[in-house]
Amino acid sequence: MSDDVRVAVAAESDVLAARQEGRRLAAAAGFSGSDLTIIATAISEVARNIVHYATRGEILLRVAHLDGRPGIVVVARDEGPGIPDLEQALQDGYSTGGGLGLGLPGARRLMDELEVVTELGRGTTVTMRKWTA
Amino acid sequence: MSDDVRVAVAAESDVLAARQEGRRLAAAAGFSGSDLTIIATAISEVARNIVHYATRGEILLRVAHLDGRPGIVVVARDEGPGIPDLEQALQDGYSTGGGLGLGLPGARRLMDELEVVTELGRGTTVTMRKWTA
Amino acid sequence: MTVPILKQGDHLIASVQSALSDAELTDFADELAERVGRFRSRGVVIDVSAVDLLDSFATRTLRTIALVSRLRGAEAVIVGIQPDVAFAMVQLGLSFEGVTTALDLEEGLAYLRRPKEGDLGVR
Amino acid sequence: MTVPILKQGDHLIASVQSALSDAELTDFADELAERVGRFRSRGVVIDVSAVDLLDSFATRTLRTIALVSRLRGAEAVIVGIQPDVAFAMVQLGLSFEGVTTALDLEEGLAYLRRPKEGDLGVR
Ligand SMILES: Nc1ncnc2c1ncn2[C@@H]1O[C@H](COP(=O)(O)OP(=O)(O)O)[C@@H](O)[C@H]1O
Ligand SMILES: Nc1ncnc2c1ncn2[C@@H]1O[C@H](COP(=O)(O)OP(=O)(O)O)[C@@H](O)[C@H]1O
Repeated sequence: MSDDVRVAVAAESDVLAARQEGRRLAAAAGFSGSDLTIIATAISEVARNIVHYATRGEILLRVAHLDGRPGIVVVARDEGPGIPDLEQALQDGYSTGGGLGLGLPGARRLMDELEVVTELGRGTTVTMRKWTA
Repeated sequence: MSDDVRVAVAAESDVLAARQEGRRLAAAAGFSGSDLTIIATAISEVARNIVHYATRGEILLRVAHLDGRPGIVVVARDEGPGIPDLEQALQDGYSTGGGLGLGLPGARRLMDELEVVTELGRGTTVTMRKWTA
Repeated sequence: MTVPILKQGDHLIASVQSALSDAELTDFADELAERVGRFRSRGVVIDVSAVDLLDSFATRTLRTIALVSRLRGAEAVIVGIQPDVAFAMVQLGLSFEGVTTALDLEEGLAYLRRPKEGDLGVR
Repeated sequence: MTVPILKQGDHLIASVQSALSDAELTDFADELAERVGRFRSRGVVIDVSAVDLLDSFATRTLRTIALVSRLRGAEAVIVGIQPDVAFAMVQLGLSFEGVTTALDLEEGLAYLRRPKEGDLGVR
């Protein structure tokens, strides 16, 4: 699939790269205006979490379709420590790192779907999707 | 039963249609004033969930009686993905779609009764009832 | 259907019609944010007196619109919530947390025109 | 890249560039606090009109900078939040709680120059 984009994330400059790539691919998928900023913001949150909590990982970006509607799939993957209490981590205001604790629940609000698969000592994969209107 | 009303729900405009039909039928059942708005609001929440989480489904509206008191029965039915954790879904603030997570618990407060039957991969049926005073 | 937005001096008045669709609500959000910039508005009144129902989606969207206006430098007030609508909202568990509400357009404008700290010594 | 900070009379004007890194934001915070002291500034305008995205980290940092300025004796206003950026911030759940926001540089300076209570006896 020519539309697949991978951004290695190990430093903050990679977070900036990931959101730029996300904006570009979202535009290619047919998103416009404030949706581009919304998608880039969600990517920024999960990419920052990789740097902050897992040191390194990657962001995969892909155009996809649901019932013929184009959209974007963002996968943020790392082999970091995993999330001990996922239910709490998905709630507003919960942070183990002194953040605002809005990253995961906020990204869920920005996108149409957000799922987290995590295993202690093994890593975390956040998958987010958003479809054009 | 001449009072049965079915509204196919596949788009947002159908949500508006369902709540209008609900208002109409509730008035026919003898509800008035703020009860009409309360019933239409509960219908709006479950109809929106169909569009948002199951893509398509239907709303069935029916006048019924309990101990001689007339009332309204609302059934929201879809063959969507089902609800993995129903107990959580019925709690305030839980949303997998970036909503406020008040739809199901809120509709339960607005109506006299609310039951959910759901099966993963098979769909969800929400049945709500409210009786005149 | 779109939301009519009127300019009145420093302020904008937006009258939300009943049964606005989600897409229309989102367009309205964009349009209002743009006009606040274009007209350098200091206040926005969002009139929902024609709205016969506010569910959780509509409430969240209107609240977003009000908070966006504030980030753009314009205070926002939501006015005209009908008694039935308010009653159902409260039962459902909804609120416009963090956003000022007022009875009607008149009260909303009066709120925006209230003397503020900066006006103290001047007149 | 650093954040240019201009002195204009009693006030400082800082123009945050797009895609500022976390380290640069932190440097900016230090630099601004230092200059507020050096120039005995009474007000600070933080212009984010060139910023195309404010995530939770950036929002927290800018809010901290504004609150630090105030503790150092200078009022702070954040100006120029673009409509798209404001919309995404609010959807995410972010706000500049407790910090004044204004449309643009001009409005921000007007806000800082408004007559205040302390000026009462002067005119
Ligand atoms: N990739 C990750 N690896 C390990 N833990 C994570 C990861 N992402 C998030 N977390 C955990 O989930 C919590 C909540 O995340 P989030 O909502 O983004 O808030 P914040 O980033 O402000 O802490 C974090 O404080 C952290 O404990
Ligand atoms: N018809 C449905 N099909 C599948 N999942 C549903 C359905 N209705 C509700 N849900 C699930 O239940 C959760 C809670 O629903 P609700 O209380 O209405 O909140 P919200 O709609 O704001 O997410 C939803 O986030 C979703 O995960």
